[in-house]
Amino acid sequence: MSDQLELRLSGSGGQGLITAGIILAEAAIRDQKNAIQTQSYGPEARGGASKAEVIISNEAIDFPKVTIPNMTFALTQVAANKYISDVSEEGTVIVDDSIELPEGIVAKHIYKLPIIEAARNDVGKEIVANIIALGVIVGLTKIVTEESLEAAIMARIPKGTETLNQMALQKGYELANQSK
Amino acid sequence: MSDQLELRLSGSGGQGLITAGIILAEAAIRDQKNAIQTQSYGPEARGGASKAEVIISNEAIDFPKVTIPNMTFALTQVAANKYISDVSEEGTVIVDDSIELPEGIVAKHIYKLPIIEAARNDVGKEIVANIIALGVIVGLTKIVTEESLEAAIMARIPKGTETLNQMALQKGYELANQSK
Amino acid sequence: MNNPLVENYFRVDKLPHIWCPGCGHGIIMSAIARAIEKSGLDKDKVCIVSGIGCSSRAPGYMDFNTLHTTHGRALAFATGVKLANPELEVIVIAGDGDLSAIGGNHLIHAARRNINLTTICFNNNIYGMTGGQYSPTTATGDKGTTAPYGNIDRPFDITQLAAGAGATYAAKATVYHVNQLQKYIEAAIGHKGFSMVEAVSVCPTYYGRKNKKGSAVDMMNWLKDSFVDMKIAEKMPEKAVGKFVMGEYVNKVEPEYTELYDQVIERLKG
Amino acid sequence: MNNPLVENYFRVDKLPHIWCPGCGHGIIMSAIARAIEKSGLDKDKVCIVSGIGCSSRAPGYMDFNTLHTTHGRALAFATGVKLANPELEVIVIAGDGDLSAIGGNHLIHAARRNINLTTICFNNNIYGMTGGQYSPTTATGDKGTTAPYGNIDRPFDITQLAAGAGATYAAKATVYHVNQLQKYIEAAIGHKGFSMVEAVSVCPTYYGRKNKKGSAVDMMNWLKDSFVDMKIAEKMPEKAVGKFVMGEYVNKVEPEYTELYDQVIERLKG
Amino acid sequence: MSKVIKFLQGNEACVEGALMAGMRFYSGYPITPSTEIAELSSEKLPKVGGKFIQMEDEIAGIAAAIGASLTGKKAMTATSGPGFSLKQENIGYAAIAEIPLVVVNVQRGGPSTGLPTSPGQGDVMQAKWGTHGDHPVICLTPDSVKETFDLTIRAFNLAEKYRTPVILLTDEITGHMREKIEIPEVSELEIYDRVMPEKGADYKAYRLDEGDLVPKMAPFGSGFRYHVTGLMHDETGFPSNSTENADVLIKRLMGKIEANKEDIITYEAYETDDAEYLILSYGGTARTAKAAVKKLRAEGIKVGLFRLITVWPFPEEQVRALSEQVKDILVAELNFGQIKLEVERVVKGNANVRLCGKANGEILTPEELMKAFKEVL
Amino acid sequence: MSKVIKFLQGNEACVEGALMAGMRFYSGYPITPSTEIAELSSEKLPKVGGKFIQMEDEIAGIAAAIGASLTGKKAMTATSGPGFSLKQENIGYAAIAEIPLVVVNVQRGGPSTGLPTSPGQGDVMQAKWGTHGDHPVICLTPDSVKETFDLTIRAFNLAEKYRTPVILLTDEITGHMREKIEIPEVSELEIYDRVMPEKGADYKAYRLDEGDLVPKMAPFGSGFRYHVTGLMHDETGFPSNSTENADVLIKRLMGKIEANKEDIITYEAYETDDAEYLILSYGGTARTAKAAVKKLRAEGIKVGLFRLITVWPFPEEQVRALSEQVKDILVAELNFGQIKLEVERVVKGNANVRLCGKANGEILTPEELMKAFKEVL
Amino acid sequence: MAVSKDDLMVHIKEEWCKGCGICIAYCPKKVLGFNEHGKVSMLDRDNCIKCGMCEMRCPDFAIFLGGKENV
Amino acid sequence: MAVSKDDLMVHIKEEWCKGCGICIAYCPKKVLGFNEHGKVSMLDRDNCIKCGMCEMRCPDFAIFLGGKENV
Ligand SMILES: Cc1ncc(C[n+]2csc(CCOP(=O)(O)OP(=O)(O)O)c2C)c(N)n1
Ligand SMILES: Cc1ncc(C[n+]2csc(CCOP(=O)(O)OP(=O)(O)O)c2C)c(N)n1
Ligand code: SF4
Ligand code: SF4
Ligand code: SF4
Ligand code: SF4
Ligand code: SF4
Ligand code: SF4
Ligand SMILES: [Mg+2]
Ligand SMILES: [Mg+2]
Repeated sequence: MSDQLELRLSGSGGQGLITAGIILAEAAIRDQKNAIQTQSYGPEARGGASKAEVIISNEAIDFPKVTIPNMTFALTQVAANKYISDVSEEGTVIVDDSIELPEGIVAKHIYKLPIIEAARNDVGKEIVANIIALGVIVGLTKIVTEESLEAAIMARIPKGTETLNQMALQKGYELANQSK
Repeated sequence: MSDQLELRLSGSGGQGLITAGIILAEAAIRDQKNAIQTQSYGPEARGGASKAEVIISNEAIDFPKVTIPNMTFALTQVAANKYISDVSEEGTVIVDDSIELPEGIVAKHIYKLPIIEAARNDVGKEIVANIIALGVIVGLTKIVTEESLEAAIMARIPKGTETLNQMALQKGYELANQSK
Repeated sequence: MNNPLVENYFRVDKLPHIWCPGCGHGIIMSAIARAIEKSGLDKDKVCIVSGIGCSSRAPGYMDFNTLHTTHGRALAFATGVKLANPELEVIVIAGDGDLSAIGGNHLIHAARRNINLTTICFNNNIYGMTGGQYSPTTATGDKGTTAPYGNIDRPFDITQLAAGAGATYAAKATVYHVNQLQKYIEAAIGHKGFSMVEAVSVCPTYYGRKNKKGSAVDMMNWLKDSFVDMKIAEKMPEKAVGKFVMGEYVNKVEPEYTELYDQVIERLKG
Repeated sequence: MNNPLVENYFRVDKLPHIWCPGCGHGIIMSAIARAIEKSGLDKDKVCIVSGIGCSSRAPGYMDFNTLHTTHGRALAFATGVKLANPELEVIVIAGDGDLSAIGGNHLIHAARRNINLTTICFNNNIYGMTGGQYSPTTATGDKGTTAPYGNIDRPFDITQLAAGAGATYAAKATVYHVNQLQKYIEAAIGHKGFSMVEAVSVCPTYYGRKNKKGSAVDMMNWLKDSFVDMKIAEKMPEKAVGKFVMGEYVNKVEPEYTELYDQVIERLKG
Repeated sequence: MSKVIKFLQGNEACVEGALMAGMRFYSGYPITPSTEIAELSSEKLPKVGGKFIQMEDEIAGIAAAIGASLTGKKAMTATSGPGFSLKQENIGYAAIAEIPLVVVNVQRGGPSTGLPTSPGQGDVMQAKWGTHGDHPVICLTPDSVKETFDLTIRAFNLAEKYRTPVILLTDEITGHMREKIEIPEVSELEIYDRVMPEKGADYKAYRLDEGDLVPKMAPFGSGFRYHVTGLMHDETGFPSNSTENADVLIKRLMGKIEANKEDIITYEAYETDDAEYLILSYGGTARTAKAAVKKLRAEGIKVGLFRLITVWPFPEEQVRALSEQVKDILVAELNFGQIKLEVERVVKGNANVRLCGKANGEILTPEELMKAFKEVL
Repeated sequence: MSKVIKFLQGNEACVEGALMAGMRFYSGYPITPSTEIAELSSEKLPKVGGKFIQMEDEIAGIAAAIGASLTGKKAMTATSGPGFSLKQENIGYAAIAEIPLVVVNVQRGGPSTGLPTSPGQGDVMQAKWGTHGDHPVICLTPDSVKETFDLTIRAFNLAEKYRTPVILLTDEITGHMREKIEIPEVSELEIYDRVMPEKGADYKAYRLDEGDLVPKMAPFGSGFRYHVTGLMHDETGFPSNSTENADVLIKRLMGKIEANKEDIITYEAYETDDAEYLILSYGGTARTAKAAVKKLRAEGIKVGLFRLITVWPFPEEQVRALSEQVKDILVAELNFGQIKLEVERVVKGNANVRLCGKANGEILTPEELMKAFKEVL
Repeated sequence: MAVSKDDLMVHIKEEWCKGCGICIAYCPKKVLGFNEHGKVSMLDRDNCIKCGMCEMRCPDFAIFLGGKENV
Repeated sequence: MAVSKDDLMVHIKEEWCKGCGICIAYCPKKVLGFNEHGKVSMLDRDNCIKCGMCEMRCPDFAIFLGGKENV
C-alpha cells in the first residue's frame, strides 16, 4: 500500500461510518499527516446506502475525492453492491462477513470479518461496529498510530462510552491481527 | 419654422396638457406625418409642474425626445419657470397671459394669450384650456390641418362635450389669428 | 400484488417512496388518494401541485397531472393552473415550512381570494428535507438544528391562520386520527372555494430525534393523547385542557374566485 | 413660523411633503409624531422603517433614524434593526400594498414572533404610488386601474389578519377619527411585543377618482359615517350594522422576542 | 381589410401584440414603468375570454403564469427591475421545466429602487445571468412602439417554439412614448402555436420525437398525466440524480438555443456595408444612435449602426465579422457598460471597443453620442 | 499561544472565520448545502452575545441582516442558488445604500432546484449580474476549508472597508468536505472595523470626507439621525431626482471598487513563470486543476495554473498579461462556461481560450482535465 | 409645561396649505374658509375655541395652534 | 360494488414494509407482529377483523385489505 490511503467506508444510514471517517482523518492529523474527508449527500442519505471517503497523505491533497480507492469497506450488502467494486487492483476490500461479495471484484486483499457480530456479541452494542471497523483498518494498514486513533476516538464519542469504545477498538485490532 | 415641430407643453397636473399633446400628434398622423409624444413621469407628476412633448415631422423620427424645442407652451407660472426657457432662438414661446415671463428668454416669437380666461369666461369651463391651446398652436403653426385636428379632438373627448370643445377650438384659432 | 388504490392512483414504478420508516407523510398521501377515490374524480382532471420539501415529494408518486414547483410557491403556481383551467381539480400539497414560512404570503392570499384550491398541509413541525431546522409551527421551547437552545418563536396554528385569512373551509386532523383526516380531505375537495386541511404529521428522523420523542409509534401515541375533537372539546371542555383541538374550524359558502371571473367574462359578452 | 411639533420631529427642509392635496397620509404622519412626542421618546433612539409607496415616503420627512427599504420588506429590515439593537424603538410605516400584498408574509411572521415593533399601516385601500391598482384591502366591487370591471377579490381586514397571526396589540382607526388614531399609536408604541395600528386613510387622487368618491372631504365624511367604535358596536349592535368596527382588537401581554433572546444569551453565560 | 392605425404607448403596443399572439393569461404585480401593461391586460383579457390576475407579489406573478402555461394558455407577466430580480428564481424554473412564457421587463434606473420613473438599460446582463445555474435564455429588445408590438408577438412565438421563457426588455422611454403603429390583421401574422402530442400517443413529457426541436407539450387536463419539476429530470420528467441524465438535459436545454441561433437572432445593420466605424446599440438608445449615424454620415464619416434586436443569444458571428471591417466600435447603452463587455469578448481584439453610456436616468442624446464618437477620429 | 488545529467542514470554517471577523448577527433561511452555516451560527452567536434569527424566507434573511448592519453589527447571511436568486433585489439595495454585509452562496447544481445535493459553480456570473441595474460587486471564492476561513474574514473586512455587500461563493464540495485547519489567534488577524463618524461631527451619511474611501457610517441609535434609501440619493442620503446627483452616486459606487482593485484582487499564480499553457480555475475546481498541473508538469509540459481568489472584480490585467505569454488557456469550471467568457473578453484574442466544464453535478477529475488539456497539444 | 389656551392661537402656514378643505369642513365652529388663492384662512378668530382639530386633521402641517407671541 | 368482508383479507407487501411498527401498534386485535427481518407479519389471521386500520395508517402501502382470490 502506497503511503496515500484512499478509503471508502460504506454502510447504511445509522451505522456511524461518517463519524468513523472523521475519526480516522483526525487521527491522521494528530500524526501530522494531511487528511480530507468527504461524503455523499443526496436523497439516498435518507434510508439507503451511505458512504464516507477519507484520503490520508503525507503530501498536500489537491483533488479531494476518492476516484480509485485503495481500500473499500462495507457493512451492509446494499452498500457493498454499490460502493466496493471499484477498488484498485492493488487495493484492499474489507466487508462484514454477512455480506456476499459482488462478482468480479479484483483486489490484492479481500477480508470478510465478523464485525457486526463482534459488535453485537463480543462488545454488546451493534452501534460500535464503526469503531471495530477503525480498529480493523488501522490494524491492517497502520495508516495512523494507535495513540492518535485512540485519542481521536475519545475526543468524538459521548462521555460515558469510553470503555465500550475501547473494547470495540481492541476487538478491531484483534480481528485485523487474526486475518493478517 | 422648419417643418419639424418640437413642442413642449407644460402646466399643472390636471390641465390636460398630455391629452393635448396626444391629440396634436394624432392629428399629425391623420395628416400622414410622423409624430411621437413623450412625457415626464416622476414624483413631480403628483402636484407640481407636468410636461408633455410632441415631435411632428415628415421624416422618420429617430431621437424621441425634444432637446431644443422650437416651441414651448406653459399654462402656469411654475411650469413656465421650469420648462419654457430652453426654446430655440428661432422658436416660439406661448404662455397664458397670467404668467410673468422668466428673465432672459430668447425666442423669435413670444405670445402671451388669455387662454385660461378665455376658457373660463368665453367657453365657460377652465378644463378646456388645453383645447384652446391646441387651437392657438395650430392656428399659429399650421403644423396639422384643421380637419385632422378636429377629428383627433372628437375621437378623444368624452361623449357629450363636442360642442364645448368645438367652441374652445375656435376660440384658440381666434386667439392665434388675433396675435399674428 | 398491490393495493388497488395504489394501482389506480399511484405511479407504482416510483414506489416504495423515499420517506423514512414511520414518516407520517405516507399516511397523509394515502389518505389523499382514498379521498380522491371517494370523491370519484377523473384522474386526468386532477392536478396536484407541491413546493419543495419531504412532503412535496408526494406528487411524484401520484398518478395525476403533477407539478413540483419551487419552495413555497405551490399555491401561486396552483392559482395560475386553476384560473387558467377551472375544470381541473387542483390539490396543493405543502409542508409546514413550504406553506407557512416561505409560502405564507401565498397561503393568506389564496385564502383571501377564495379560489377553489384544496390545500393539504403536511405539518411535521420541522423542516424535514433540510435536516431538522425549526419551522413556524415548531412549539416554543422545542429544539431544531437551528434552535439548539430551544425555540423562542411562537408557533402558528396553520388552520387558524388560513381561517383568519379567509379560507372558507379549514380543518385539522392528525395522522393518528386518519379516519377524520380522510373525511376532512374529502370535504375539502368537495368544497367550492379555498379549503385547507392541516394534516399533523410526524417526522421521527429529525423532529423525533432532536426532541427525544421516541419512535414513530411513540410520536403517534403522542398525537393520540394530545389532540381532542372539536365536538368533544365543545361539549366537555375539561377534556380539552392542555390539548390541541382538531376538527372543522370553518366551513362556509362564499363566492368563488374563478366563478366570479367567469361572470365578468359573461358580462362583457352580453 | 412652524408648528413646534414640526420643528422638533420633522426635517423641515423636506417639507411641504409631496403628497396630494387631501391625502390622508399626512394626517397619519402627524398623528405618529404627536404620539412619539407624548411617549417622550428620545429621537436618537427612534428608528422609522418603511417600504415603498406613497405612505413609505413618510420616514424621509421625519427627523429620526430613518430607513426607506424595498417594497414590502420593511418589517424584515426592521426585525434586523430591532434584534440587533433592542434599545431602539422601531416604528414601521407601510401602505396596505406594502404590508399586506408583497409584504404579507413578513407581517404574519413578525406578529407570530411577537417582536417589539410598532407597525402603522397607512391603509388607503389602493396602490397609490403606482397609480391606483386594487390592493388586498380594496373592497369587492370597487374599481382600480387593474380592476376595470370591479374587484372580484375579497379584502383583508388587516387588523384581523395581524391579530390572527399573533400580534399582541392590534387596533384600527381612521384619519377622520384622528384622536383615537393617535391614542392607539401611543398605546402601540408603549406596548411590548408586536403591535399594529391600521390607520384607514384616504387617497382622493386614485381611489377617490376611480370610485367616484368625491373630494377628500367627501371621503372623510364617508369614514365618519362608515366606522363605528368597538365599544359602541358592542353595546349597541344595531348601530354597527353594515359598518366597520374600529378600536383595539387585541391588547395582551406575551413574552417578547428580543427579551427571550437576551434570556438565552444570559443563560449561556451562566 | 384596411389597416388600423393607432397612436399607442409602447406598453399598450405590447398588450396589443400579446393578444394577437394569443395571450390568454396575464398575472403580475404593478410596478412603474410597466404598469400599463397590467392595466390594459386587465381590461382586454376578459373580453376575449382570457384571464388577468393581480397577484400578491412578482414571485407569485410569474408562478401563476407558469401554472397557466401548463394548462395550454399562452401566458405573460410584466415588471421592471425590482420585480425582475424577484422573478429570477422562477425564470430558472421555467427554463429547466421548459414552460413557454413571456416575461417583460420595462427597464428603469437601477440598482434597487434607483430612479423608478427614469429609463435605463441596466438589466441587460441580468436578463442572461440573473437566475442561478446555467440556463437557456432568449431576450429581445425593441426600439420603437411598433417594434414592441412585433417583438411581443415574436417573444410568444419563440417561447412556444422553443418551450422556454422569453424576456422582452424594453425601457421607460419606449414603454411610455406614443408613436404611430399600424396594427396588422391576425391573418397577416405568423403565429406559432404550441406543438401538442396527439391523443393517445405514447407520451413522455421530455422526450424528443424525431424532427422535434423540443419535446411536445401536453396541456394539463388533456389526458396525459405527467410530472413537471425544477429538479434535474430524465425524459419522463421525473427527477433523476444520475449525472448522465443531468448531462443530457442541460446540454439539450442549452443546445436548443445554440443550435437555432439563426432562427432566433435578428438585428438591424444600418449603413454598415462600407462602414469604417461602428456604433452598436439596442433598444430605445439605438434611436439616438441612428440619429447620430445619420448626422455623422452627413458629415461624410463612414459610420454604421449595428442594432441588436435579439440581445441573447448574442449575434456573435455578425459582430465579429463587422469587427474585422471597422477600426472602432462605440457601444451606446444606458448603463455602465454591459453589452460593451460582450462586444469586447466577441471581437477578440479585432477592433477598439469603447463605451458611450450613462446610468443617471437620462437618455443619451445624438450630440453626446457624436461627441463620444469623435474622440476616436 | 499554541495554535488550535481543527478538522472542519468548509461551512464550519466559514462560521469560525465569521466569528473571528466580528460577525454578531446572522439571519437566513436554511437551504442545502449551506445549512450548516446557519446551524453553527445559531449555536455560537448567542455565546458571544450575538444574534441569530431564522427568518421566514431568504428575502427576509438578507433584509434583516441589512437592518442589523445599520445598527453597527457585522452581519452575514448564507444560502444556495434558489435563495441567492431570491436575495438579489436586496443585494442591490445593500449596494446602493452602501451597507456592509457578507452573503455566502454555497453553490449547488442549478438551474432552479436542479441538483440540490451536488456541487456546481453555475452562479458565478449571477454573483456579478444577478440584481438589476449597475452596481458594485466584490466576490471571493475559496478552494479549501482553510481558505474558506480566511476569505470569510476577508469578506467581512472588504465589506466594512468598502461599505458594500461582499459575496463569498463556495460550493457543495468545499462546504461539506472536512480538512485540517489551523485556527489563528484573533490577534494575528487583520480585522477591519467600520469607520464611524466622530461624536458631534457634522455628519452627512454619504459624503466623502477627505481621505475617505467611502463615507463614514454611523450606527443607527448613535446620535446621528440620517436617512437611508434604495433610491438614488445625494450625499445627505435623501432621494434626489437630479441626474447630476445620480451620476455622482453611481460613479462613486462603481468607482470605489474600480479604484481599489489592487487592494481587492487576490489570486494564486502557480507555476506560471515559464508557462506556455495556462489552466485558469477557481474554487473547489482549482484543486482538480492543481492536481492536473502537477501531473502535466511531471510529464514535462510547461503548464501553469491561475487561480482566481477574487472573482469580481476580475483580475483583468493579470490574466491579460499571462495571455500574452501562453498559447492556450483552458478554463476549468463546473458550469457551461461562465468565467470562460470573461477570460475570452480580457485576453482580446491573445491566446486561444477553451473550456473544460460540466454542469451535471459531478466535479471535474484531474484525468478529465488533463484529457481536455491535451487536445491542444 | 402646560400651556393655557389663552396663550394659543391658530396659525396658518399658507405656503404649505394645499387647499384640501379638511380643516374647514370639520372646524366645530366653522371659523375657517378659503381665501382667494384657494388656501385656508381664519374667518372668525374670536369664535375659534382652540380645540386643535384643524391641526390634527390637516395633512400638511399648514394650520396649527401655537403660542401667541410667535405670530 | 360493495365487497363483503368475507372476500377480503390482509395482504402484506414485504418489500415495501419499512418496519415502522405503526400497523402493529394500532391493530385493534393485535394480530400483527414483526418477522425476523423486522418487517410486518400476520400472526393470527383468524382474529383479524378486517377493520383496515393497518392499511389506513401504514405510511408505505405495505399492508392492505384486498380480495382473497388475488393472493
Ligand atoms: C428558495 C428555497 N429556499 C430553501 C430551500 C431549501 N428547502 C427545501 S425544503 C425546505 C423546508 C422543508 O420543510 P417543510 O416545508 O416543512 O417540508 P418537510 O420536509 O418537513 O416535509 C427548505 C428550507 C429551497 N429548496 N428553496
Ligand atoms: C418589488 C417591487 N414591486 C413593485 C413595486 C412598485 N410599487 C411601488 S409602491 C407600490 C404599491 C404602493 O401601494 P401601498 O403600499 O398601498 O402604498 P400607497 O402608495 O398606497 O401609500 C408598488 C406596487 C416596487 N417598487 N418594488
Ligand atoms: S426526514 Fe422526516 S419528514 Fe422527511 S421523510 Fe424522514 S421522517 Fe419524513
Ligand atoms: S396618490 Fe393617493 S396616496 Fe398617493 S399621495 Fe396622492 S392621494 Fe396620497
Ligand atoms: S382650533 Fe378648532 S375652532 Fe379653532 S379653527 Fe381650529 S378647528 Fe376651528
Ligand atoms: S387641512 Fe391643511 S392643507 Fe387642507 S385646507 Fe386646511 S390648512 Fe390647507
Ligand atoms: S385489518 Fe384491522 S384487525 Fe386486521 S390486521 Fe389490520 S388492523 Fe388488525
Ligand atoms: S405500518 Fe407499514 S411500513 Fe410500518 S410496519 Fe406496518 S406494514 Fe410495515
Ligand atoms: Mg415540515
Ligand atoms: Mg395603499
